[in-house]
Amino acid sequence: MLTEIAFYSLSFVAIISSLLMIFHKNAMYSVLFLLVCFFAVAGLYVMLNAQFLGIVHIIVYAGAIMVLFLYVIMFLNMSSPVTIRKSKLVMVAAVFTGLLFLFVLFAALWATPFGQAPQLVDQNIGLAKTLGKVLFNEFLIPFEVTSVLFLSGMVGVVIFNKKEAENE
Amino acid sequence: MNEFIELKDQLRLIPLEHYVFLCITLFCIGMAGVLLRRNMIIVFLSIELMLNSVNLLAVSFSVYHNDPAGQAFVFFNMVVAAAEVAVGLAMLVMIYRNIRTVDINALNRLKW
Amino acid sequence: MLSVLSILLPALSSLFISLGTRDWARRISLASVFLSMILVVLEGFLLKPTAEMQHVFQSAWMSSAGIMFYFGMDSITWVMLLLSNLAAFVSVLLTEVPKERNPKLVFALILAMQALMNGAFLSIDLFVYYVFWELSLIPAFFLLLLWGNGKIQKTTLKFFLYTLAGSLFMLAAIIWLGISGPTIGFGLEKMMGLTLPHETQVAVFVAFMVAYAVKIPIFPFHTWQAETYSSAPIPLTILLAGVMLKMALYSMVRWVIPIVPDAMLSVGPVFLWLAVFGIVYASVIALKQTEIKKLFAWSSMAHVGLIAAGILTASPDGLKGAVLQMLAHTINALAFLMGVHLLSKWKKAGGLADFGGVRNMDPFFGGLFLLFVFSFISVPFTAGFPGEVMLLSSLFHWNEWSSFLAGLAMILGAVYMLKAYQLLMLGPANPEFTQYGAFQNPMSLSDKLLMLALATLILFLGLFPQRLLEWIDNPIQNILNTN
Amino acid sequence: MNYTPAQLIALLIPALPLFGFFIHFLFGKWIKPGFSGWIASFWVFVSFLFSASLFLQIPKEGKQHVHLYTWLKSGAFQVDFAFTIDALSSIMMMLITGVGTLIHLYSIGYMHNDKEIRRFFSYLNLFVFFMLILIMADNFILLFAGWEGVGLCSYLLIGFWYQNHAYNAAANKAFIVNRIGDLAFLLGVFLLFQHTGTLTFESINQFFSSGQPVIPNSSVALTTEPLAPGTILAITLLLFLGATGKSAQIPLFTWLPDAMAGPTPVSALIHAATMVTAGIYLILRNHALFMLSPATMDIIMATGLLTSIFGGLVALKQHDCKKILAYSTVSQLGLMFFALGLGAYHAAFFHLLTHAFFKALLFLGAGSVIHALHGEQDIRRMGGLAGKLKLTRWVFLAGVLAIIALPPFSGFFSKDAILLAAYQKSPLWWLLGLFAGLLTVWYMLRLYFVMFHGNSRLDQQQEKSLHDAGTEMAVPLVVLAVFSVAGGLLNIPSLFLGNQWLSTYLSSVIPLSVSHVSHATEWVLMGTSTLCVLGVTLFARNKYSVLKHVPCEDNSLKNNRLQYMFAGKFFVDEVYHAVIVNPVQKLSDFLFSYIDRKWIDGLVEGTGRLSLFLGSKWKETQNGFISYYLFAMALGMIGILVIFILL
Amino acid sequence: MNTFIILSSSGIIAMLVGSHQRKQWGLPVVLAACFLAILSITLPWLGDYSAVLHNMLSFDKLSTSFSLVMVFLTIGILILSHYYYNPGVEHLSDIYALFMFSLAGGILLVSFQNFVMLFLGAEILSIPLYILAASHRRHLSSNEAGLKYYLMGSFATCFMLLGITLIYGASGTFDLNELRLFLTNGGMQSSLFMTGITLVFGTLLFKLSAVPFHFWAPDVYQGAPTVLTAFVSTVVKVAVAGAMIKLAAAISFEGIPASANVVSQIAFSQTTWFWLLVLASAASMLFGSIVALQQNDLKRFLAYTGIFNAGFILLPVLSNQPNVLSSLLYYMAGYGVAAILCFTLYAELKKLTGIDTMSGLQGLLHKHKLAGITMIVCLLSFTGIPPLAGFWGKFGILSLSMQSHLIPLVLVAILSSLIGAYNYVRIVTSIATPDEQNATKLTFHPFFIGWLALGTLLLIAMGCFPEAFIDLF
Repeated sequence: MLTEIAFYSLSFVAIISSLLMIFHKNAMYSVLFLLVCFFAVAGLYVMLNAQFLGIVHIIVYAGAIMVLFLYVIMFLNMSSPVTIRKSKLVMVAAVFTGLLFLFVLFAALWATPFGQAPQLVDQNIGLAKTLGKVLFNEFLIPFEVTSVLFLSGMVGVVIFNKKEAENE
Repeated sequence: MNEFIELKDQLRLIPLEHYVFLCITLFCIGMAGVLLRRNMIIVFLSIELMLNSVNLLAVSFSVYHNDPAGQAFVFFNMVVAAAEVAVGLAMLVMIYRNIRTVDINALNRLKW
Repeated sequence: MLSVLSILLPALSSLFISLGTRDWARRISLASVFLSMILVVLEGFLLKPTAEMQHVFQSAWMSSAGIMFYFGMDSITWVMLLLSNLAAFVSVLLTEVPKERNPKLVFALILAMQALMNGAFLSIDLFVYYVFWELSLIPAFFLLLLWGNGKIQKTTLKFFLYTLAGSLFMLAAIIWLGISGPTIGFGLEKMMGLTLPHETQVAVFVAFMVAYAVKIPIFPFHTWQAETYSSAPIPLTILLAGVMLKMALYSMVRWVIPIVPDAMLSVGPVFLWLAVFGIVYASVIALKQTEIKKLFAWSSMAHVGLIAAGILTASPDGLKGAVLQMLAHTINALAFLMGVHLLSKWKKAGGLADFGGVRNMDPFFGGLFLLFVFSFISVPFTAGFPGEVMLLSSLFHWNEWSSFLAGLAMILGAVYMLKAYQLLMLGPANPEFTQYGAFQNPMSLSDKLLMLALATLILFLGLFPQRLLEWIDNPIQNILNTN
Repeated sequence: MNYTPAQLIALLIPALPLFGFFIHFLFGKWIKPGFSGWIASFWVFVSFLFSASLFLQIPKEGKQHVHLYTWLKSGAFQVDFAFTIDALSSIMMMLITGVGTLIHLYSIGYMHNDKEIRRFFSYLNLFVFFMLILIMADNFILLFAGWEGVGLCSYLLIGFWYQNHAYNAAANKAFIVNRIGDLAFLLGVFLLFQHTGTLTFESINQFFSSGQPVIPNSSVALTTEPLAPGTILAITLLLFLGATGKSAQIPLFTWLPDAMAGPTPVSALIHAATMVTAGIYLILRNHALFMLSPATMDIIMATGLLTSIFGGLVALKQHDCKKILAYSTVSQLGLMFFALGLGAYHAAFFHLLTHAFFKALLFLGAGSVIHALHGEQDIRRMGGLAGKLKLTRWVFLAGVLAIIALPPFSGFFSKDAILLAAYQKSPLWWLLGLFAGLLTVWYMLRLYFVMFHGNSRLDQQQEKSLHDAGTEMAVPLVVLAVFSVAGGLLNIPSLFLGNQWLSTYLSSVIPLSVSHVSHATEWVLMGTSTLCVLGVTLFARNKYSVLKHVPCEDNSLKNNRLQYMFAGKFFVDEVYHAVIVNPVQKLSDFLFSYIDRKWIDGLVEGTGRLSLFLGSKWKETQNGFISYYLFAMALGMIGILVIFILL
Repeated sequence: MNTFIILSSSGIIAMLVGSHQRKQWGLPVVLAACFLAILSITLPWLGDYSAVLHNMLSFDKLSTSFSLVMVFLTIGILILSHYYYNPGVEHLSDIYALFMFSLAGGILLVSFQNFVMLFLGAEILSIPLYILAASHRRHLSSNEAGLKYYLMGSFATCFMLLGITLIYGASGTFDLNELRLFLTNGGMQSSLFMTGITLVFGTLLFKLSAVPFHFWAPDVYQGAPTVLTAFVSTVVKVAVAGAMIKLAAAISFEGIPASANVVSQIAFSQTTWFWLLVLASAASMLFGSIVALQQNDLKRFLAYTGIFNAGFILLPVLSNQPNVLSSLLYYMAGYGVAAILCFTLYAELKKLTGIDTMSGLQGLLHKHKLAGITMIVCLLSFTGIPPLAGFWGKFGILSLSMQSHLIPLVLVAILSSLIGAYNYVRIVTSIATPDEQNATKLTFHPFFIGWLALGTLLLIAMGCFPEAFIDLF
């Protein structure tokens, strides 16, 4: 019962905060609402016994990515509401498209038999130990490869925003 | 861990569908956000939301399949999301410097 | 091996010219076309009038797809080779490009076109044939573009795309033929051995015929022709009308009949009627044309439509008449266009009404031109007659009314050709010619000799076509007896 | 190949004029203009001698067959370059080479001032060659070659004075109208070939006389059943249509009057004596075939009669002496067809011969007048020439008397034979034939009297330089006059105790028909017609010679509808122009500018334009807004998912 | 794996070199790396990574041959970049490094055996491209191109992730082999899986710029630096096509090379994504060729023909025949060589004349003969005139499609090829027609001319000796 309450309340918080995020005029508030949403999602991770991931999630998203966003917002001095208005039609269309996609996915997945939950559940899969083993054995190659991804991301940031030389 | 209820009970209580539909809903909200807003930052945020919803989905599948690979996958998602966001925000700053707005539609020299 | 020489000689000369100097371009190409003619004659001497392919050359190109350089000739091919090289000969002879207009390029392109068209005639690998067929369009395209006049960009584009449009569907059909059957391959023997289901035959037939209908052209696919002919320089028109459209007719004989004989009987009549309708249509339209080359284009469509109709009857008479008439039409076209070319040297104009009184000033030219006109309207004992009679007869055998309609071109042809002759040649001397002092006859000795040679050919073919008919008998029987 | 002397001669007959042509064609530059005519005449004359010798041999040795080489052959479709000389063709050959020689001679005088006399004679020689091919051919296609060839020469000679565009137009018209007939001819031949499998006259005649297919190279595709009447009707009608083209019958006669644009000797040779009789020759050659189709025979008869009356009526109101003669030719040819349609082949052929003589004579006589008057052809500006051009007047008179069928001139016998045949069919036909004959009397006498009698209406200059024909021109005139007067001797009917020499000679080709008209009837008929002719003659003399009536201008005829029609040649040309030529021209415009440019090319360019249009429309989907693109992408995803759900 | 390591480390080396004020060394480093990469592809015995691969990647025939083509094309593009970038451009070596990273990503993409690698490969391929597209900081069009590419790319990434996750949810694995096991046990019925795979294909279509996910392509092609445009239109397409073939083969019960088994053929052609791809292919071909009719900017024009190409590339993906790889690669190689030549010439012309629309090409043949001929040969090769590379490429693909009975699609391909022909030949006419306003002759650096000649000869040689080149792949 408690789990249900936890799940539904977390879900509710996640959905509501994400909705607020997308509808709020002030970018700053949007970031904060998303933060709320991320916390709710982290709660769900924990509920799924993926505690390690939940913590990483908090650290990476709330701690790093959202801060980055806030930083950019501050940097660009956009804390006041930005008045970029979209026409009603676009609003309606966007909401409609979102709902449509939702509907389509629901329709596609509605009939899916998700089956019974497995009887024997390895409670350890969410642990850092297990994940670490998986990550450094099975997923070693992808893990290493992500370095290139990061590197290129860094290069990108440098290319975009390094102070320009005089003679470009 | 002990504060929490046994996982087995949890699984029985909350079927997978609920997670799936929650994730899908979040995904669609993110998508609507992308479509709805012209503020680049919010669009980025919405994309983050979409990625997160997928992460949640992956974790729940992982748990239900009793397979840690799904959770490992989430790590990579995070990596990619972080890299993307870094690039995106850098690009945003650069563009903001050039055109002094974060409106995604401000740039439409290229068309037809 | 000899057959490859007919391709290589002009091709190498073309290369040589493009690497050589401008001064030598014309001389080299003259030598080349002359040698090509000798080569053709030599091949003719060595050729036996049997059904099988001779002077065969075979070498793999793309063995995984069964594509090979596979050339050979029988007597039908030889006739085509003759007309192709004859046309190239005349074309080169008539081409005089001032130095500043890049003669190298022009001659190289003409020779390249000759090589490629020879290749299309000689290939007995369907795929290589297609390659030559398609590629021969490129030199024509550039000749037209670089050397034509009028709204040349549009005309060129239309010409190119229209012909390409047909060819692409043919390519699809060729690929289909290549992959059907026990092995992947495009050789003539395999193609002749194919027995396809009827629906496939129909599809293949239509795809081929659309390509040919554009090139020939047959009625609703003809709209590129008049503009192209009229804006092309005469040597190019000679190649287009003299050889390129024969490629399509020859291909019908060589490929379509043996590969899809059933479709020829079931769907062929549609194209036959189109061709016959086109004959009347083109003839009627030609009545009111006021430009020489456009008139020629329309009349050509009428003549060639008859040949196409004859081939589509798939009867020995029709095929023989068609081969005969192809040669005759080329000779006629050469002769007529050569006349037009000389006229355009007299005066830079293209309208029928711009001339007049030429015969008065040069009876020799006027007289021979009259012979050419008569051959064009197939008066007996000229080249145009025997083929026309055989074609009409075969058509008559197929359907009386088709022969009647096709025969209408005899009347209408006389109407517009005689009118054209009257306007161009007859009447009082045109003051414009003598306006700037005495009339200068620019006909060189070689022009005169060439005209005489063509006149001789016209009479010879008109009087003694039987040799040729006997000669092509076996291959034609062979083609008709497939399946 | 070995040829017998007779065969060699047969080969030489057409070869010599051809040789003459080539001499002129190749070496014309070096031939003296004055000499050219003699060379040309020489070859034709030698041909004539050879023809005569063949003519003499035929009764003894039977018909001659010469095979030169195979011209065209594909399966059963075999065309040999081969000649068959039998009684019919040998007479025709004599006629052509004989009259040809005379007219060549005449032309020497007539054309002596012309700069291009050499070209003229080369054409004449070429014509004789083609005409001989036509006559001697042993198969339809070779005959067709000659047939077209003479048309070609006719074209060349009508447009001989090519500086004049009106003449060129006339030449074109002649060729084109002939082509219409030629097409019908060719189609008829094809139809014939399709059903009999052969193209030679001999096998075809054999086929139709025996009813058995005689197929030299039997081809499976050919039908071997006996011919349906409809087929024969179609064949014969097509061939007849061909004949109407060449022989200037309704509906294809319009070229002949215009063909008078050519030099007068040409009119005499080609458009009176020889070429225009080719159609009659064709039917005579294939009489066995035509006999099988009574309907065709009736049509031929009706057409002939109609043409004859028509030509006569039009000739009544013409002023150009050559035009009158041209319409007279049309009319006389009509009579011949009338005879053919009646089955009176011998009569038709007889009339063909006599007509060749007197019409050639009339043309040459008229030519002599025209020559004397420096090209004047309008009879209203002549008159009173009898005293000054004596020879011409007398020979012309001989010709006139012959053509109006006054006994005992040649025309009388031939026309009488035709009328007799008509009477055998029905008295009505006889009456109509007689009417046509009387029309001839009227317009010929009108021509003669207005030209030679009455007051002179020449201008000063013409008066001064008036001269009678020179020797070269006189000799042919006299010879032809003799033949015109005495030509009747060739075939004196049994009524006058004649032996019907011509008919007998021809009977090897065309069997004699037995007459079942009593002599008394014949006398009555002959007497009636002669009286009528005499009566009309007197009237004409009264009107044109005694009262010196001169034909008035055309526009004064406007009040008299009928005469106006005559003078306007029944406006057949105009009708043809309105009904055929104009619509075709309009059709040409319509097809070109509307169907071709607008629709077909419009469709072709339209596909291009449609693509361009689509391109310009579709490219607007690419409007540059990122949010729009994102929408599109989301919708795309939705789209593929929907497809997935639906499938 | 060697290749990946070589390429990515060469990127790092290039960056290091560049940061030490030796920018001119950047290009040689990456070029050398490319040649090394070719060696490492052709000599696979250098190093055994099976212990660590865990079936994440497999360097099979498909992977090696696709990698080879990609590296070859990259070499061409690097040479192009030499002409495109002024030596003084900032971050030049970084740019080269990014190309190397992207190429490395492409190699991962064609070697993937695991959806994680597919995802990462796609990202490693793409993120450097986003950066490169916007790398002209001051150029608004470059900014715009970068932004559009980035935004749409990350949006698409979300869908790909969703798709992969759904597949994972259905099958419980990311591994292709295990997925096949799952599918053979009736996994085809799982709508979870089907939705997922549909989304993954959709994303790949996006990367390929096929309709309806083509919207980014024209704008990005036009606005981005020409070098990047060349890269996106050639290397990226090869990589994505390779991934698609691998994926399609993996989920259609057929290995690579698939056997021409009729039963499995039907199995494949009955699947949803088959029809999806058919529709996308037809729509792309038509859309690309038709809209290209209305373009005047050369790069944008090539973008639309690129959309056509995306559709055309789908044909071999659909046809599932034994020699699909060699045909596709030959086609892409031919296309790539011609496209790179075009872009090179375009870049150089823009430098010389400053005109970047097609009117800049007017009379090129008369201004500089070799340049004109090169351009004409390229365009004719695009058109598919025999015997140029483009012809054999089209021939190979069309004959494969015919063998797979994709007749309607072949007809659409022919139709749009025809419209495409109009596009190309239109340019050929303007190249060959003398320019009245400006007939000044152009002069190029001899090396550049040599490079043009080499490329042209390569195109012709590929056409004249198709077998030799097809055997390469």
